[in-house]
Amino acid sequence: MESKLALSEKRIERARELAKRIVSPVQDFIAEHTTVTVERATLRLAGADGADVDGVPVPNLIVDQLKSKLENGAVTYYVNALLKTGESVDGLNRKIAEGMKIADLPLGDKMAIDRKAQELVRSFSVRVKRNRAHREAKLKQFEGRNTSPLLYVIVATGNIHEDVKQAQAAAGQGADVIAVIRTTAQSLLDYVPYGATIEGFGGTYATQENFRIMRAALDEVVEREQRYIYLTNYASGLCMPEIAAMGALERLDMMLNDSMYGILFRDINMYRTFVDQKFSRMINAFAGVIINTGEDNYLTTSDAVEKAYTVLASQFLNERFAFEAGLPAKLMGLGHAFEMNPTLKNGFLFELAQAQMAREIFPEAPLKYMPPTKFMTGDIFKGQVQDALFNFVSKVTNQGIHLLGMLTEAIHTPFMMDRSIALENAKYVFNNIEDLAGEIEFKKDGLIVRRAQQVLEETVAFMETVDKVGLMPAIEQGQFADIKRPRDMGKGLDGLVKKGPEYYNPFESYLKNELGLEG
Amino acid sequence: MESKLALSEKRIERARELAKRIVSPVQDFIAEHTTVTVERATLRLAGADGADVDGVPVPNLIVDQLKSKLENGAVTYYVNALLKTGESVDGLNRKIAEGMKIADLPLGDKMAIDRKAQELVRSFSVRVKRNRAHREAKLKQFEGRNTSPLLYVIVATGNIHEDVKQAQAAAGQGADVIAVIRTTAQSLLDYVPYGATIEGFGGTYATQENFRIMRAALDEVVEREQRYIYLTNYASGLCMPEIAAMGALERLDMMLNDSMYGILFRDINMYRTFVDQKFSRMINAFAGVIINTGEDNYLTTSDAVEKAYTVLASQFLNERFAFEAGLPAKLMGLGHAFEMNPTLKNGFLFELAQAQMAREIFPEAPLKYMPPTKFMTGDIFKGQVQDALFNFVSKVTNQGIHLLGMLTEAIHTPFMMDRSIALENAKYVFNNIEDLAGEIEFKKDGLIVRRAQQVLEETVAFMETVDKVGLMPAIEQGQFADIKRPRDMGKGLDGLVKKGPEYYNPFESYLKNELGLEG
Amino acid sequence: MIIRPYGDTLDDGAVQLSFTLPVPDGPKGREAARLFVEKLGFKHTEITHSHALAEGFSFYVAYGKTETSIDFDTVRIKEATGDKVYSMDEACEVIKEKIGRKVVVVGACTGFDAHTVGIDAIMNMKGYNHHYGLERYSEIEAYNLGAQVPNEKLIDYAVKVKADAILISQIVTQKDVHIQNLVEFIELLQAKGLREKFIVCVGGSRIGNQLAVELGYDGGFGKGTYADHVATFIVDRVIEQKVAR
Amino acid sequence: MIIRPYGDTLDDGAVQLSFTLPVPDGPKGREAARLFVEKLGFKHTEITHSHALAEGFSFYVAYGKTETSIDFDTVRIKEATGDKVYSMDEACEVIKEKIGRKVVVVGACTGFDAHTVGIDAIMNMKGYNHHYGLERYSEIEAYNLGAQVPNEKLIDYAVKVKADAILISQIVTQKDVHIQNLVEFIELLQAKGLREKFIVCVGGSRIGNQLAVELGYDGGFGKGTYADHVATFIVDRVIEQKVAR
Ligand code: B12
Ligand code: B12
Ligand SMILES: Cc1ncc(COP(=O)(O)O)c(C=O)c1O
Ligand SMILES: Cc1ncc(COP(=O)(O)O)c(C=O)c1O
Repeated sequence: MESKLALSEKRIERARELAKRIVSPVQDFIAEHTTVTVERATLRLAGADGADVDGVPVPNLIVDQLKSKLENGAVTYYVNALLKTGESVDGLNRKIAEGMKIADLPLGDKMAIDRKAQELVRSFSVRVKRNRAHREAKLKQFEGRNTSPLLYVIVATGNIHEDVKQAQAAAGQGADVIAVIRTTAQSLLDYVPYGATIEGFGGTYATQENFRIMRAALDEVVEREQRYIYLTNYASGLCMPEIAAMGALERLDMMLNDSMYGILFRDINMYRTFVDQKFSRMINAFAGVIINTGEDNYLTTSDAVEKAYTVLASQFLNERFAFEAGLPAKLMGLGHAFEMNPTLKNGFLFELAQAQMAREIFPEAPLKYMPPTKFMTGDIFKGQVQDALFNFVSKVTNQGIHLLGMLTEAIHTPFMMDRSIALENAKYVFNNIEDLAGEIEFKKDGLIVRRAQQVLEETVAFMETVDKVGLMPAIEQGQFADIKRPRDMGKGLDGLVKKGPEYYNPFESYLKNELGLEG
Repeated sequence: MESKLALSEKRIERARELAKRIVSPVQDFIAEHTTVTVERATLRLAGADGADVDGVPVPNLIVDQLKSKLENGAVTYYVNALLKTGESVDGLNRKIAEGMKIADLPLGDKMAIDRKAQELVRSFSVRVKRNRAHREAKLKQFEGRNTSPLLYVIVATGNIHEDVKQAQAAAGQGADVIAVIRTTAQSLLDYVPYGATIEGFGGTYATQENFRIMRAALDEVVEREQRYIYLTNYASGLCMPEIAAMGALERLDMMLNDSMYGILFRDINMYRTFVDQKFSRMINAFAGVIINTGEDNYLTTSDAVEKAYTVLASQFLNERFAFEAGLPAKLMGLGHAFEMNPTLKNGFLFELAQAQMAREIFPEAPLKYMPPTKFMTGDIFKGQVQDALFNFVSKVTNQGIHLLGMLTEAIHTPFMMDRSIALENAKYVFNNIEDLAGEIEFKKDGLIVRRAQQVLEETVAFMETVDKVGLMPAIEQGQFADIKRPRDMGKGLDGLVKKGPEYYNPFESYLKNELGLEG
Repeated sequence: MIIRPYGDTLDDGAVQLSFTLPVPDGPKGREAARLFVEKLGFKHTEITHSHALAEGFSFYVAYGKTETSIDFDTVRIKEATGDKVYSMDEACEVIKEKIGRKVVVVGACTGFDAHTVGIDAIMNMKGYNHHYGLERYSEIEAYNLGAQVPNEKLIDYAVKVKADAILISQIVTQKDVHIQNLVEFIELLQAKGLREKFIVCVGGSRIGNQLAVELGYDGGFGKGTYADHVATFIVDRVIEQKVAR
Repeated sequence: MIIRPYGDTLDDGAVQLSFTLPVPDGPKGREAARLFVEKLGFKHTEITHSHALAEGFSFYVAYGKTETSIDFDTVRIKEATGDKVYSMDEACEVIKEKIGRKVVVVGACTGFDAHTVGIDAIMNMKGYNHHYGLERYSEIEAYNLGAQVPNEKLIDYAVKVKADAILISQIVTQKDVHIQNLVEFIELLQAKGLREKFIVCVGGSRIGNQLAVELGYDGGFGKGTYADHVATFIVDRVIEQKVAR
């Protein structure tokens, strides 16, 4: 791809170098820690599942029992219990759900535990590799049938069965990606609910059963439409790695997953988030799941012109964090958004500049591009046009994952007809400008080119500052999104655990090995 | 303006040369003829107005009386009657309406007639020059307040008073141009109805009183909005020159006016149309009225891709006919349209190519660009997006007069809210891409550039053929719009009159003189 | 089956509306708009947008939920043609077999209406959307009189060529001008004692079979019609008449 | 004044609608849609568009004309603030003069709602659309507790700082979750015997004064609210209460 913006390669390299420097000390911290949800995620990979009569999930029951023993890693105890009880994984899960305590079982032979654990790793590995192979095979079988950029819509009824109807309808109408939005505030639950759910507000619970139900429903459509349908959820919030684990097991294809979103926008403790994000990303990487990062969130509270550099800086950091977790660029759905004030003169030019800039700086990433949201109003007719221009920019700059703007964005979570209207809008625009990207060039030193260069410069300058103070202090000072988050505050801090000298996690080791990560 | 399309200057010149050659024999024919409506228009310029009890307009009463004497020009008799009766113009009009015959009054002294006629020419000239000066002064006073391209909407309630409300509303919402659509089939009436009217189907009668009412209503808005509002009607159909005359007198600013539309699309006789169009254009030219030509009509029955060349060819011919009538390029609102099938892959690129091509070939003309109509459907949400892309192309190619697409195009003549929605759509797009035209370039030898070059080539080839056979035979053979119109058929032929040796028309002479036309 | 509109949950009754009120924009206008929507039978009404259109006119976008329902099972549709529509070849075959002579059809866009694209789509050789027009049917003799044809003239022509069927197209419907014109045509036909002589069909983007029948026509054809449909209708009717006689 | 929707002629009653029906697309679906629109009280109904959304679901665009009207003169609006809205300076002036101490305001986005932009627009220094927020008012002590604040915690805080007024923001309204949460808040306040202690306001894009009052709040504020509005409301109420005592 030829550059249309004449961005300085040097400055881009500098930004990447800065990202590496900024992220590096955080990696050291991560290496020494685990968290309750990392352990629960590991248990889930090992097979822990189910819930007790109060709905407390088995992985939570185990971790709660372990208390300070958690520093050794939860797997040891789970596998030990398997060996001691002679139960199958399912049997053990049932027992634990019925109240069995496994923390105090005498620990058996380490070698035996490791041997059994490796067995579980293998079956995990087989399952996830099978999922991955299946996805790849279907993508290959139905190559060329997806739209480019991918058309992404959300369903959010709160009821998984209603979601299924709406998702199948949307996929039938041309959607390539279905995201099941989570219920309001699930991100702050320190557990993942169990089973199929039919209640939620503004979204539907992310549960493994719900994943399974939706995956099966979409697989039907895949065959009918002869097109692979990507399923998306949120590996985000207090259970980031667990949801990644569930997604890997149930063949989700994308996950909202950001290295700092939880800290800034959900007031989750930063240590906790940094540790969680890495493990979640290793799982995503292994499972071939595309992550969608949350840079668009900066623009829901800040101005999209003024604070464009925060988006780009965050992309560089997300990229770095992702590389550190073994994610290749082609799985990085780095986020950005079309969120300028619609009354802004030449706003389209600036949006175009920024979208093209993201495209050129991250040429391999399937960029996730968000539609106008905060400047959408109850005027649905105006909204259609805002969405049309967004569709235009996305197509002409070759974005990867295109979240569909809804004409009713300011009113309600999408009706079935809203999604259809949005899909018609996008399909028409995309087809009508199919090859435009290759046809137009930008004037040298014009408004568009200068805007992109300016944002890059501002980003580098910002990252230089962050590098100087360090990432955690910078967050504490409110340098990101004007939100100050002290490192010892925020939700989930009590779930942070320093790894003990005996820490054992064969799943982590397996993943590191598979992903070619040192350590 | 730099060329983005690398169109061959040579080929453009060739097309203009061909247009001149094609039009030239028609001009010879025109010079030797007048028509009933040319004479009635002349009478109107002289002051003839009013109607008899049956609603037959005074100019028609006069011309009907004259019969074969018409070959001498109607003015002689009208002025003679003024002198003979000693009546004022108003007085004489009243008498004629009451049944007075003026054809048989003995003809007085030619010199005296000429002297009196020159007086009438002067008062006509003063009035029209005053109108023109007023328009120019207002445009200057409110310079920079109109949108570019001009936002043009139609009103079409059938009732002039309801039209006024809607026109004022639209102007208040940002419309720059108000066109009062004529009632269905007025174009085929061989007279112009008299007085204010409150009934019409799909449009409102064009009458001088209606013109006056709407002009006054819009002038109010001009002051309130501090923006000049252009008023438009149709100098088209069997009364082409009369409506031009009325428009000149009542300060209309634009007129739908095409050299061949009536022939092809209204089955009006070609001799009649050619003669009429010239006189109507001389009036328009003198009154500073912008003409809007009707090339868009080709595309309501033919395919916009296949037959693009017919549009360009017609533009060249309209341009030539207009030059011959003394119209400067800046008054030529040459027509074209955004009418490709919306399912066409890369349709936007082709529309863009054609719009840019028109812009580059007619750099001074305030091109009139028509919105999608025939591919609009009852899906108003889709329609909004089609209109948005149209708005985009128009702005980015610097069109002159932008007819607003209506989301309800396939349903009804515009509701008040439809117009507002359309204006919001256009204003948003225009402002959002304000300077985009100067920012983008097209790839050399890309789809866009090649498309424009291809249309130009096809046009020249087509015009070569027309030149070979001659314009009238070409029309007879159906070379335009696939419609065959024999020269001795069609409506209004009986209103064609060969000028006698005594033919006298001081208004025509005055106009020719003012416009610098020979003869 | 009782059905209601569906937003995102069965029977939620969700509907979108937009309209203009002849009052100024503002809180009172919005409340008036909301009350109006309620009066139409909506609950949970919400005016999501309003803006001024002119002095004394304002525009509203609304969403509401209604319990108004209809019984889908009782919905009856009366299309001119049933499920079986002949292809061109089939139609010609049937004509040859069962009628044994060419069927004559005259069509026009009548009154002041000049929208010929529709009738051309039905009659011209090249047809529409890959469906050939009647002129291409080997067993049909089709005459297309074009635009703005007076009713009188159309009838005269149909008599002259001994038409089996007359096809009328009406596109302009503002102020119900098409109704006037269509009624006039039938009355004229009756006055001349010719109503029973012809199968008379009307088509247009806002014409339906129901309306056509109400106005005294044999069949009506709306959006999405092809020559196939009207040919099927005519052929079947001609055969019926033969049988009847 | 009796008013009806306006398309292009006074009282024509023209309205645009769109909705989904849980039936397949096709002539029968379209007729069902038309009958549904008629049942809402429309004449001259027309389904201008339909398309399939899924097996058993279809989308309709409709236009219709209704004689349903409302009497504009009887429309009553009950906004929290009347015509007079104090500017920041005026509000502070009035507080100084008539109250003589700082007014204390506590605000939060409650329950699971994390949409802080609205409450921030009202409270933060920088305000919204060139209208400063309450934090900038020299005579107001404003505490913004941010997102997802439990009702209990908000009440405790208000007690602690001796608030005059409590401001609640609710943006997520799906399945009426806001109603539940708002009702719970008032019940909690009543249970604690604190209802009369505070002026309690709620705001949000789908909140109106009417709803708020129905739910037991003192005032409700919707789209387009600025700090000026709620400050005016609070200041006037505090003065009223002083007088009342
Ligand atoms: C093209 C067009 C024109 C062209 C017509 C060219 C021509 N030779 O036909 C021109 C530019 C001349 C024109 C002029 C006018 N038009 Co016009 N025009 C349209 C437009 C854009 C498309 C119509 C079309 O061609 N559709 C495609 C054909 C294939 O569809 P169809 O006609 O519906 O036909 C299908 C079926 O209905 C059916 N059918 C139709 N007839 C018949 C007959 C039989 C027997 C059968 C079996 C079936 C059948 O089969 C066809 C194929 O499926 C529409 C808007 C729109 N997008 O629909 C406005 C529209 C129809 N026009 C309109 C108006 C008002 C006018 C004018 C009166 C405006 C004016 N005041 O100047 C003039 C007057 C013309 C006149 N005297 O009638 C209005 C009508 C409003 C109304 N509901 O009354 C429309 C809806 C635009 C609008 N929103 O204002 N128009
Ligand atoms: C920005 C935004 C977000 C941001 C919020 C960031 C933040 N810190 O606030 C993020 C991305 C986090 C977000 C998340 C979600 N959102 Co959200 N979000 C929006 C969005 C795009 C804009 C809201 C906004 O900022 N408006 C601008 C402010 C200034 O307007 P306002 O809030 O109305 O406030 C004004 C007035 O209402 C009033 N006001 C408001 N509060 C108060 C209080 C008082 C006392 C007073 C006096 C006045 C007042 O004054 C303000 C100024 O005039 C809207 C869509 C839209 N365009 O409206 C969706 C929207 C509100 N979100 C929605 C949903 C469903 C969610 C999620 C639940 C989705 C999910 N499942 O993940 C999550 C959950 C968050 C949660 N736990 O609550 C839905 C709500 C649907 C509904 N009606 O219930 C909307 C409508 C989008 C949609 N169509 O689906 N969202
Ligand atoms: C990375 C990320 N996670 C999660 C969410 C969703 O919000 P919540 O935290 O409420 O699940 C978003 C929304 O934009 C997001 O970008
Ligand atoms: C040049 C011209 N005249 C007239 C008309 C209007 O039609 P009518 O001839 O019915 O007035 C058009 C419509 O497109 C036109 O382009």
